Amino acid sequence: MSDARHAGPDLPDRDDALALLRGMLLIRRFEEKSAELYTQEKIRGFLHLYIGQEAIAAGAIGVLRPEDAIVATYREHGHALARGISADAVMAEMFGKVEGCSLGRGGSMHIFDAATRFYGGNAIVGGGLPLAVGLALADKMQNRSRVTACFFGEGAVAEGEFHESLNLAALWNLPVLFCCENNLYAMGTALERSESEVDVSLKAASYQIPAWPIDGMDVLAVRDATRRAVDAVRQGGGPYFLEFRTYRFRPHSMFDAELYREKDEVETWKRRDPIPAFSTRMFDAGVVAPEDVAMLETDVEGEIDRAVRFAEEGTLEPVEDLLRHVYTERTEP
Amino acid sequence: MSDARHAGPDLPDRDDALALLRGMLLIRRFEEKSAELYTQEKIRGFLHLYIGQEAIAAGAIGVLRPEDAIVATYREHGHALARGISADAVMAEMFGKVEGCSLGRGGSMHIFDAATRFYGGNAIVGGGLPLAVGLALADKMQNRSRVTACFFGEGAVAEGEFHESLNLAALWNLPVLFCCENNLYAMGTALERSESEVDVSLKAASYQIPAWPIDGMDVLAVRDATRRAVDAVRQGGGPYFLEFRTYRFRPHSMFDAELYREKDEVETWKRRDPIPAFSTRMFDAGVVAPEDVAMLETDVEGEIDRAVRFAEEGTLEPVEDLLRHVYTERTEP
Amino acid sequence: MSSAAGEGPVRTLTYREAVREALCEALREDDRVFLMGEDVGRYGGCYAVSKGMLEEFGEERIRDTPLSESAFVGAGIGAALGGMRPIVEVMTVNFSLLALDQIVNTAATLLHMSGGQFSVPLVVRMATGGGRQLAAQHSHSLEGWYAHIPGIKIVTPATLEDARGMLRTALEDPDPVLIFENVMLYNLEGTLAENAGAVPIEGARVLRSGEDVSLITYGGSLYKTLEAAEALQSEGVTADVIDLRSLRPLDDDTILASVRRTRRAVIVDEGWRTGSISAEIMARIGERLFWEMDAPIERVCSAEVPMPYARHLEEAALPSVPEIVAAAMRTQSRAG
Amino acid sequence: MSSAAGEGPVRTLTYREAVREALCEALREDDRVFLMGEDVGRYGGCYAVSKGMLEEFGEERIRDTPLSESAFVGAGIGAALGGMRPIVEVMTVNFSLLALDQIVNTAATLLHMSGGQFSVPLVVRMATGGGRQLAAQHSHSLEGWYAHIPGIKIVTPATLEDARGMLRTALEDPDPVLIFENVMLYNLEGTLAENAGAVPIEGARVLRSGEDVSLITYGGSLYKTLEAAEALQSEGVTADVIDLRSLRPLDDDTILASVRRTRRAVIVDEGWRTGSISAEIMARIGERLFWEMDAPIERVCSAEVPMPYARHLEEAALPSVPEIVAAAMRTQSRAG
Ligand SMILES: Cc1ncc(C[n+]2csc(CCOP(=O)(O)OP(=O)(O)O)c2C)c(N)n1
Ligand SMILES: Cc1ncc(C[n+]2csc(CCOP(=O)(O)OP(=O)(O)O)c2C)c(N)n1
Ligand SMILES: [Mg+2]
Ligand SMILES: [Mg+2]
Repeated sequence: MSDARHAGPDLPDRDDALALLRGMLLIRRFEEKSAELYTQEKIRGFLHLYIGQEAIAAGAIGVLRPEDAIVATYREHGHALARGISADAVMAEMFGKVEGCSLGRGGSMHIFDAATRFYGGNAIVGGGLPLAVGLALADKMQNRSRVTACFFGEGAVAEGEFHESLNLAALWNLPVLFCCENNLYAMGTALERSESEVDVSLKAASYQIPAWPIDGMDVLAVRDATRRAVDAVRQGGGPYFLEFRTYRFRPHSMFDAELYREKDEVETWKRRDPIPAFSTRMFDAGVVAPEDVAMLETDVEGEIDRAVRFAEEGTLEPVEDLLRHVYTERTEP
Repeated sequence: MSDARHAGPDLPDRDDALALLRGMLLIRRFEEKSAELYTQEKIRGFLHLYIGQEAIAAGAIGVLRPEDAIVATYREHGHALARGISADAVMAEMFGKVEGCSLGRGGSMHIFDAATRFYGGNAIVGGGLPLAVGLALADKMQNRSRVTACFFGEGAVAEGEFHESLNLAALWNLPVLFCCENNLYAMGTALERSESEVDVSLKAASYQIPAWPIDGMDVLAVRDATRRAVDAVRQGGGPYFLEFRTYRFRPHSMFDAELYREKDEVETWKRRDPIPAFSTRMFDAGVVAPEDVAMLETDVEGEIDRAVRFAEEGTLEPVEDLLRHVYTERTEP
Repeated sequence: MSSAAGEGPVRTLTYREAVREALCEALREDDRVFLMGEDVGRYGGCYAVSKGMLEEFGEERIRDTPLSESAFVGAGIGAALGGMRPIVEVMTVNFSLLALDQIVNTAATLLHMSGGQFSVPLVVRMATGGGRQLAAQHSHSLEGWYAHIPGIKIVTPATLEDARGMLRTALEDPDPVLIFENVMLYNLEGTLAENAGAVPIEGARVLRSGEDVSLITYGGSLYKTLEAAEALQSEGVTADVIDLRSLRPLDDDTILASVRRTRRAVIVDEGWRTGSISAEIMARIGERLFWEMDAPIERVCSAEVPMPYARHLEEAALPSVPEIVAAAMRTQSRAG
Repeated sequence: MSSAAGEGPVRTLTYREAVREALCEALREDDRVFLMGEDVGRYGGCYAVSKGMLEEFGEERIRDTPLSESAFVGAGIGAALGGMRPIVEVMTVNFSLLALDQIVNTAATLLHMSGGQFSVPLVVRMATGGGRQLAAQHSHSLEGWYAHIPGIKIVTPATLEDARGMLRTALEDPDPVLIFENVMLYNLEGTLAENAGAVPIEGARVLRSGEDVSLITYGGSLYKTLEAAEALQSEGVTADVIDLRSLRPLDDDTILASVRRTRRAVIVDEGWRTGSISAEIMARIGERLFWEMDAPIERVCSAEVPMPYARHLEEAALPSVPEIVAAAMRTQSRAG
């Protein structure tokens, strides 16, 4: 792993680079559109944007196999899209329509999809970690070489559930990949104001879990680290912990006045925007041309426009169905 | 600290040695008597004996000042006695009598005493740690140089409250002394079956808290380490963590069939019994004579007999008072 | 105390043994089933319920956990999603408060939040109740409190049949089922049919029939209530005794059918009086049978005090047979 | 909507501002008071309640915490024992489930377990309630559920007076007081006397008087209920509207006095129907006024479903004005 961090991953080929770029762009534009729709009150509730962190979902999730599982947080549109859940289904969900991936019952914070083993969409900070441990336990007990990737923010590190879950995963040698997206803030609380030990990887290592900090603004670094980690996990090496160092460019949610950080700091980080960083690098290496990006933009725009239309045209669940899905509907024998 | 561990503490003088020995003996005999009274059904509920661990309470608690605070667990008779709560009051408590330190409402697991700042007696594993953090926070905010000593077993290390509390104490630089009594088992669960990292001190250190393992069977080592730690804490150095390595000679509680450990292991540890270990050493060094111990035994026996009599003769709270002490009784203005 | 329903051959055993039999059967018959919790393995279970099971099933399936209630209950949810059929033992209801986030915010909501995609076939067992002088932190009776939460089911086996038979049905249920075993029942001895097996987890059961009052209860209070019914009989008052068996859902039909007939009711439960499940039952009877009642509904609950250690105080805090009898007698006197 | 009781000079402000004023006053007047919780400082409070307070009081007294609900609630208990007067803000009731062990097993029991030695003068504030499309994990209304626990007090300020005045009294109380602020009220605007100050934390208040039915409610449902009373008036039905203000203890006297007069009652609360505080109130009325009631007691609660995100479903799940009116009208029709 340390080799990888020094040598750096290989340059991707054109198709690969375009796919990565498209992955990030789709999330970026989707999120920008969501913000717009929120101000139009088409999307309601809490909305947490992933802008700035796209390299992580786009880089890491592509490494997973279809049979692997994902557990995420309320800031999970990016992960959902990267996993291949359609923009249609995610957008419709945020519109509260039946065509949404959770029937409109979940909203922005609760994207779920059985087909891609996407287990949410958990709005309790730290709440997804025990779930991921359990999914991995089930795989281990059933001798399946599947991986469960669990995404969470660095704010979750302070929660008791983090501690208990990492210990369980390590103690039982379970196939969990812990992906901590360290964007330096939990709402308005900076990491150094919430942790006595700010080196998150070091904390994870205290459970005897291999743990590395990774540049989360570099999609190739993310992918490369994830590959190595996933391989180790799949081969039965037990849990792995990756700390992706990143930054959210937008407010925590749509209600945040951002009193807790300097504009300067935001601007400095924006200079490391993962999308231009990657595209510029690909231009420089001659792998991708600016025209390609323009084409991707058009393509992505189309996909999102269609998603918005799909969501607009979606239907509302009949009010009479209010009490459904509290318990499983069984067809009587 | 490491110096201390290598060089070893100074030899105590006669009075000092006798006091330490008496402290341990009092706990040992008190616990033996309690076991007897439990089989006679004078003491009921759960009863957790401290036998084997006496060097810790006797060695550590003597270091504290009257204004310091103590938080303990359900295995806390030893700590209560070492703190100077009378055997009478503890015994009467276990008899469920009004003369007990908690009016008989608490029982064996809930020894409390405002006069000595003894904050219980918590029967939720890990539940006392946040409390200790808060007591220390109050001291810090009020600029008092008091120390809060928080005792707990190694089983608590797996709890989320352990993690959250250590982080808070370190983050806020609070005067807490965490005293982990590592007796290797949490009920029937051996440490290596519950922690991926079995070096408890190493775990604590991951919060940036200075942490040392100490031989918990050596009352002088315990006292010496505690002194240094308490000094550091009192001087504003923030929390400190001591892992006392020890063993409980008796079953977890009176209901335990001890299926989970070998008789041999118990016997091996009993050879390190802190009481004979210390007295033999004091004999060898010529500090204390065997006759002294015989005298102490008689003295302690008397104290315990009186305590039992006190408890026997105690009174039951009137049933009409059942609903008292749910809310504070205020004398109306 | 408890006796077999059927006619076939019977045998004598304890409630504890009945639970263990159910666990062993479930593990034997379905590879997906496993038991996980603090000290279920090496120690043999805090209440000796799983004693010997480690030897038969091995440590993968009789899985000792660290003291991490939130994580291992959550891991149970995850394992259920992953195709297993976990039985999570939370040693006692008192410690389940540490896992409440996982139970209320995840187990109970996941199916709904996912628009019906993810069922959580999880079974959680826990010991509940007072009466053993374990004082304020170890004597809660919170099963009625849990019954407030939509998305989970709450069952309270009080008889050997139910101790033996509810687990199987709970495991077949696609949704989270919490099984509350009253600590005072583990040593209860009784007879059970040789071929005793699965029983429904829903539906109350009328254990005794009478004309004058409906005594409605569950779990640890059932035997006190049966005793009270016996005492009432000798005073010429005959009572229906209903074992609720399930607190969520409540079996309105059985409750209402009985009360409609007797026109008087006493609810007995070990929860603290305010907001206990008895209040809900009183509310439902009031809603549906207002015009038919002949007397105010009575309830006998625990006193509103953290449980005191001292025996005489604990006894005074818990529902007692004389209190039940007195409450039932009050329903018999006419006019206000 | 809300208006000042007295005659003196008044001013206009929001519920949020009233809470903030109360906080500032408490911190100014008593050195022992401090506010601690997630994002109360730098961020200004999740609901902007404590905005600006960091600047005035500094980071020791407006203390941002890590995401560690159990530890910082427990630290609040410890700090209270240590002579401080902590106000712990748990961002919302939803996350308080992570701290429930500290609340139920320690804050509520400590005084009792210690035989009356250790009072816990702790104040915990939390936002509660649905209505903002925050879905199943962020919309709980559990204040009525908390009211089951002896040893704590539960208050639910619904008016500006109470938002402004209950905190002070809660801080003077020697025992743990949980203050539930309904999220839908923060933007509520109204007038308040210039000199508004402390108000009792116990005792219900009759906000409107009528003859035909008692509408009993609290918190976020108060304004819906007042609206319903208005609507009922135009149908010729006049109603008492009772703001419970405190859910533990409940003010039986005020409730019973009203119902004794109107002989009919509707309870409105946002908890899930089964086991909600409404059930307890119905039980108490039934126990005390059985012979005096003219109609079954009605309740309007939340549907028994984890809160759906979609707006129309959330609206359908929550108590509504038409439902309250309909329930009240049902109490007016005679016979069964
Ligand atoms: C248990 C819990 N406490 C508090 C909150 C409120 N909250 C929502 S997001 C958040 C910050 C989380 O920060 P982090 O884990 O770093 O993730 P990020 O938002 O930065 O992606 C907080 C405090 C919550 N959802 N759950
Ligand atoms: C939260 C919680 N879970 C479970 C228990 C049951 N229990 C009581 S003591 C104990 C073992 C604790 O072991 P440890 O912390 O090592 O302390 P020791 O008993 O060895 O002194 C357990 C599991 C409890 N009291 N609290
Ligand atoms: Mg963050
Ligand atoms: Mg131990």
